[in-house]
Amino acid sequence: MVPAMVPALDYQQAPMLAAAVERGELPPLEQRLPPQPMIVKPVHEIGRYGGTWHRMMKGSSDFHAYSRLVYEQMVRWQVSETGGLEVGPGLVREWEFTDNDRTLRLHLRRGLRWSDGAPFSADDVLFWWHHIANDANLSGSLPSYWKPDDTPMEVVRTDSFTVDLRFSKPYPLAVMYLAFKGNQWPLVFERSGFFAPRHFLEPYLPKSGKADVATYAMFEQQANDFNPERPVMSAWRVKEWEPGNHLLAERNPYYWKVDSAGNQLPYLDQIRMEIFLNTEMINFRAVTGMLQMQQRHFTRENLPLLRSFTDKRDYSILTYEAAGIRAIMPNLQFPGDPALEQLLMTREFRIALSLAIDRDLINRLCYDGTGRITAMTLHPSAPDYVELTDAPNYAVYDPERARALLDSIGLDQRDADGYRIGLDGKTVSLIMELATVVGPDMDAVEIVRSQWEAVGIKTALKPEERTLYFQRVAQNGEHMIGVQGAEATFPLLSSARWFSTSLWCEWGHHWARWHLSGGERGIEPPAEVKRLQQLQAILSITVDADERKRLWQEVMRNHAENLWVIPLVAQATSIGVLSNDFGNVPERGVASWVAMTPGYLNPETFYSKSARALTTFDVRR
Amino acid sequence: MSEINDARSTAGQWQLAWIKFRQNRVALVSGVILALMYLMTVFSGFLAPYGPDHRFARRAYVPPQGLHLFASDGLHLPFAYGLSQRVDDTGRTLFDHDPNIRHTLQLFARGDTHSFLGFETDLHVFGIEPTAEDGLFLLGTDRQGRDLLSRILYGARISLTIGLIGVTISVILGAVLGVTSGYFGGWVDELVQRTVEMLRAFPQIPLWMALSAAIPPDVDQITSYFMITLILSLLGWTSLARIVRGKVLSLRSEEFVMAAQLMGASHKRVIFRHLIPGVLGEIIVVATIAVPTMILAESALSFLNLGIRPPMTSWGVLLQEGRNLTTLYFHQWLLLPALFIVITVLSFNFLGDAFRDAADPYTE
Amino acid sequence: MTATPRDTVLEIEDLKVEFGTLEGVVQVLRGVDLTVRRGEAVGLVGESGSGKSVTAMSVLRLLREPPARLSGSIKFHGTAAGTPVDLATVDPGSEKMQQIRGNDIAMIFQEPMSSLSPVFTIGHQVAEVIWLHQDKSRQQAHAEAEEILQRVGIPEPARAAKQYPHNLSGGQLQRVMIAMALACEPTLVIADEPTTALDVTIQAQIMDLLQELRETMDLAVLLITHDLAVVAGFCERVNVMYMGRVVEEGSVLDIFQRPSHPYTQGLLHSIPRPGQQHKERFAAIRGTVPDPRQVPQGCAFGPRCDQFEANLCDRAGPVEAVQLGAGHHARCYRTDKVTHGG
Amino acid sequence: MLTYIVRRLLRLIPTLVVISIMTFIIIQLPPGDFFDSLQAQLAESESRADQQAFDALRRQYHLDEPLWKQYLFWIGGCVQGDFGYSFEWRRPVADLIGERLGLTFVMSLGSLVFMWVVAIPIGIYSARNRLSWSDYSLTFVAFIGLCIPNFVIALIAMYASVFWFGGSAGGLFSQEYKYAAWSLPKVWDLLGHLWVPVVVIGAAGTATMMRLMRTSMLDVLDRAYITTARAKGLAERWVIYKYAVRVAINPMISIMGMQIPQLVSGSIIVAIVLGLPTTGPLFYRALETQDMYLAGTFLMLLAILLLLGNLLADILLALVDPRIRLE
Repeated sequence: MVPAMVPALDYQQAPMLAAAVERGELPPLEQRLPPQPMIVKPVHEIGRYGGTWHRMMKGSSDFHAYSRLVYEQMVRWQVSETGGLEVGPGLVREWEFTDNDRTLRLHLRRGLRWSDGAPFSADDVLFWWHHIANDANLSGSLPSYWKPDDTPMEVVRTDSFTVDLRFSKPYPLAVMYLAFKGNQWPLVFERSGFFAPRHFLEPYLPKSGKADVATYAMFEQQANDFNPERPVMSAWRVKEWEPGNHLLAERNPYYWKVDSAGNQLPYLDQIRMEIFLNTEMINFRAVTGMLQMQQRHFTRENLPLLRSFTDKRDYSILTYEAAGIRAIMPNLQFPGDPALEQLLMTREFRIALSLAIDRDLINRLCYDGTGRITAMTLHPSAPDYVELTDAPNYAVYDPERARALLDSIGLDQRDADGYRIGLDGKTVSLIMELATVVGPDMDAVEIVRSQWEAVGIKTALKPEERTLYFQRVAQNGEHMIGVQGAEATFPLLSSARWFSTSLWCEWGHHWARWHLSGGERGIEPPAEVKRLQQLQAILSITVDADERKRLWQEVMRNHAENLWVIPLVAQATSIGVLSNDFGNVPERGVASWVAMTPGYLNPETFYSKSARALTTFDVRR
Repeated sequence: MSEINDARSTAGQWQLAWIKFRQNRVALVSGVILALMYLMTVFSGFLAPYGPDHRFARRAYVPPQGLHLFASDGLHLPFAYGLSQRVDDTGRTLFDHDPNIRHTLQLFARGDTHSFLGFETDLHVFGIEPTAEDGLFLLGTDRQGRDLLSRILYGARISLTIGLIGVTISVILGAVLGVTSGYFGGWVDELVQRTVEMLRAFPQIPLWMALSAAIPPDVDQITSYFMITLILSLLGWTSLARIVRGKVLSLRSEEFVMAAQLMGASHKRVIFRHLIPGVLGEIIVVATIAVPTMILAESALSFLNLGIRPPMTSWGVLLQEGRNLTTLYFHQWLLLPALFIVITVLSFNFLGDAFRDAADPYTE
Repeated sequence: MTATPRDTVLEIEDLKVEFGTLEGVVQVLRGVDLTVRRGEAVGLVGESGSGKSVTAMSVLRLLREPPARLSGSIKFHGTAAGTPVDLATVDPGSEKMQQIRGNDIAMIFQEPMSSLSPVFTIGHQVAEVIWLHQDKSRQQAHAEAEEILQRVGIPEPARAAKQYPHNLSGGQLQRVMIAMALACEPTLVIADEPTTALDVTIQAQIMDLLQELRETMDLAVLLITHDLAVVAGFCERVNVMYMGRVVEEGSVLDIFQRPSHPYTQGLLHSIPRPGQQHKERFAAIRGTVPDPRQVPQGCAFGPRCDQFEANLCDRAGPVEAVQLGAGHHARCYRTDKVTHGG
Repeated sequence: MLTYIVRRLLRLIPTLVVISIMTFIIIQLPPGDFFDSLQAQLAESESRADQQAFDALRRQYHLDEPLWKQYLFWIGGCVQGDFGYSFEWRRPVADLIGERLGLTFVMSLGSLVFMWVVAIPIGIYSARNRLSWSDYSLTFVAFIGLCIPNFVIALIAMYASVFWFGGSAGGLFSQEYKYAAWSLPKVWDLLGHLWVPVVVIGAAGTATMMRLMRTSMLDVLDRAYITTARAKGLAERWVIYKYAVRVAINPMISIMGMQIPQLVSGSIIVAIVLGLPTTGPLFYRALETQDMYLAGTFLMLLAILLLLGNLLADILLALVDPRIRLE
């Protein structure tokens, strides 16, 4: 949806900046805006300047709470006509594939300036490519998505506003990855990016040869997202960073976007992030009406509480679609016990386990009935969304059939306590490991445990610390059964749990190791899994939309028939709080990690109707 | 004054202690309460109307339901009303008494099977005839629709035992090491005090995290729970040691200690016959204070997923529910386990005080 | 020691003290009559449990009033103001009682080692009495304290004043207690078993010190002890107590040479005499002191008395005192039967 | 006395070294290191930061070197005042702790004063009115403070402050002063908020001290020198406060040495729940994520506080009680 070219408007700027211009601290607006600033049509109405956006953050490892608001990529996700997500222009005005989809040409907007006034050009992309992406001291090795089947791309500067990305073979996903990973480096701990301020960072590059650790540490220090001196291209820039207490960002006077009436964006003067370790504090802040718009850290069981203060504190509940499917994933190559591995590999065993789960009860007890009971299928907002037809559905509650199935595969004998005995004569004893400790997800797993025991399968829970879970699953694949969420909007870009092609895949860790090492290490997967691994490669190079939909049909049917993963209840909605004083925030949207919600909804157009004063803030009684 | 003591000397020291002990009515009441509590632990299976994991699908967050005698048509045997559900505008399910459904209370009702001293039985002291929907929720239910009273009774097994064993170990360690450190002084005192400092500077959080990683997932609950108790008590004795040492340092120069030494009493005799009774007051106070601390420490461990794992539960774990605003705002009854802890600790405290007064030669 | 008529200082009449316990009321003093004249040394002897210490503590109302309950009269004629006051009726917590304690009447306790605060210096604790009752400056009080310490025979009083109780011996500490008692030149000093906790040689020195101070300061001393030898050496008159009542009173000669009450006689026979053949068994009084809760009717000594005569000694009501000579009487109807031992 | 203090101070150094080694090892015990735990946390939101990307950061913080080398690097720095960098906050550890130390001490000392001002008089009162109804009720209140976990009490305090008094939720400043520069009204605002954490943190300690004081008083009230004091004609008030309390308070003074470090570490959970800008939350997070140098420096600070506290307690005890000889 590229907005039509609007005749040159006379542009206005925020009063705060107009004052600065009079004081001579800032050049006039015309010199700060590019010749054709990007025009963004606010979703509801033209806003007004002023106001501070109060948000909550758990610490610098919760950087997404801030980074998603300053989501300024080469190209960006936006809402398509059908309400789904598509890639639109960002710093790149337009792009095209040439040389039969093997080269992606990017046309940067002309005349853009960094937040310190320096010009932005292709050199900033090249600087990142040569001095960061390809320097092992800063980025380790090139990320896998920029070297499809192991041949790194080439980045060529055709002129100061055009950059070509050349790949060894067609790579339509490049645009999606650009929208996903095309941000300013390093995005705190994501350690990914596509451009960096050359004029600011070049002096900190290690002098030729003397690449000692200290200089790289200094380089990181300067390039760090929370460094107030660091120039940015986003709507706000960091003004104060007090670790452990708060982060203050203020409007970027050189921001290159205007609304459809010519007002330089953003509307809000400041963003203040308060840092709290105790997520309960967010409920307190919400019920005292001190949060304008926040979707992070709210858990389902607090919904009734939040709803009982909506009118008294003048806010509403914001529910966006959630795209994750919570699933139980047995380690099909479980190294611990060959007999158990064989049992987990038996399809009927997994089907029986799935049939033994009463998902309605879980949905009602744990998710207030707002969950979605589904097999491993794409979320409607996914770009490649397609309906899964004529496939077996094991996500139904049928304990009798489950008991019959378990008896049929030789588990009919029971031990003294009534638990089923495996083919090796030992009682079948499953252990579910999970990293979340409290809240609805923990309750759900507790219910599954008791329901598996009801059909005679002895089951124990092992909640464990995140690092331990990460180590046991992604590094050694020694877990028995893992419980995690599977991304269902952009599985190609970020999820590891669809194709068993990443070490992160709980059900196919060792198969993925075989796939990634070209067969030298890991365990050779069965044919159906090899097909899945192949499908991911094909999908990453298929451009035609119908062909992609057919391929996705096959992927989803593969999962439905083989039930590699036992889906529990997909979280249908993520909840948040929206103050009635806050304008231009769409009621519907997708809470997606890849689209950096609310980043893709143009937070620069959010505005405070009462434009509350900058610092003083009256706490509503 | 000396006449009173003289007259009594004929009645024997411990007999006298019992006479004084009996006089303290509050101590007797506390003793009875504690005995009941520990009986409750042994017979929790029978007393609890339901198993700790019995979920009532449509009964999440039911407030405590009383027993009723009077109904619209007069007097009845004690009964519990059936509940009808409705959802208010904030999406919260509320429960009202359904006047025409009444479940009369049954004594020795049949219910969930539980193991008692090795054999299985489904006999419960009280309950109502099992129906799918309704249940007997004297103290209400939790987030998953489980009866809170039953979970408190099962939780007592962990909390009351862990409280007792852990405290006993740390008190014995603290008292003996504290007294010897204060009495001998010199390098003994130096060694004990430095260990105390070392242990108190011990960062416990990474230790627990490392332990939770080190324990293999399928270790059975009982051993891991005993191991936790041991560690808690090994780290817990230091404050008592410091207090006792301070007191002994001043007692050491008291004449009854010197007198005993002059009479050639062995160090061991001085310590156990004179010094430990001298610091009995401090020991008892710290011991009664250590009980709640130990019970709650166990819950902190469960939070770091090292302690009790479902389906076992404890008072501390139940109190974890109190961690959020929703519980405070809507479901206050979920904090009831704290009341049980307070009652237990008060009983321990008054019992301890009475014991201290009775055994103390000085007080009338 | 001529018994010149001197005005009485302390007059205790029908003093009763009972202790309320949950098992019921225990009668410890069942009507004590006792007088002390100015400058006189009066002894109060008896076995443990006879109530002598409770008598001592009652004078200055130092018993903890619940559970203790006190009745009868304790007239004291030695206050600075000269008007007699019945201590039994004075509120123990009152200003009046506080002015008498330590100033007009002072006490010396049994265990000197634990009767002084371990955290204050000797000098401070002695000077405090002076400073409390006489409007003297702190320095004057301390100077006077050192003088008194000198007077009670403490070597190097200046150094001792700066020391703490645990630095001194038992004997020295008892001297400090005496110093503290005499600091304000009281009219009456009550010494409750002052030498019991000390070894024999120190005992003699302490008693000599008390004797000398009594004479030089014209001090009335009520000495409570179970040690008849100490009484013989120090007291002019003696009261013998049994089961909360004075059973015999007389001059020290009356008591030691003409013990008239069977209990007194029994007491005297139970002390070894110099030159006595060691083979002879000491005559012990048969039986033991009865439980204060079940006191026999009439004469409390009845069950243990050889001269017990049914329906005479066990008649209800207290045994009347029988005059035996000037100032010598005993509460026993069968004093004539008592053979006067050597 | 002076030689004793000097000797004890000298002996502090080896103890500190041992403690530093112990803490450094224990922080390492949980599986993986800071970047592993970070990667696990990020992985929960499906981000797949590559392993190698973190290896570069590991090198910058010397995490790829053997443990003993890391330790030497850290201790070497500490001696010269450079306490290293925090991995999470990317700021020198000295600044992070320095900024928050002031408020932490104000709060801890506030709790200490609260404990003493409340516990001692109540301890004395319940000792003098032993087994009376007031004694029982005071004990009951004391034990409520002890038996309910402090995070629940903190939540209840915040709940009351917000819903009953209409104040701000937690924190030490109301919204308008939170980020303003220090000024007198800001100090008043701080005092207005400080009482909540001070009471919550002090609750458990108050109960303990109250009971200990009561026992100690009971013990002393029956001693002979109390009767002597009364026999000297002292008013009852003096007998209690000059003779009884003066001795009974000695054990309390010996605990005081331990209480300051106990308050500082004890206040961590409460500081997290109430969202206080003190060292607690930063410390807990550093331990949880093995933010090595930040956690290590905190622990050393606590250890020093502890050792000095113990020394202070011993000295005070000797000063207060002449019977105690410090050899």
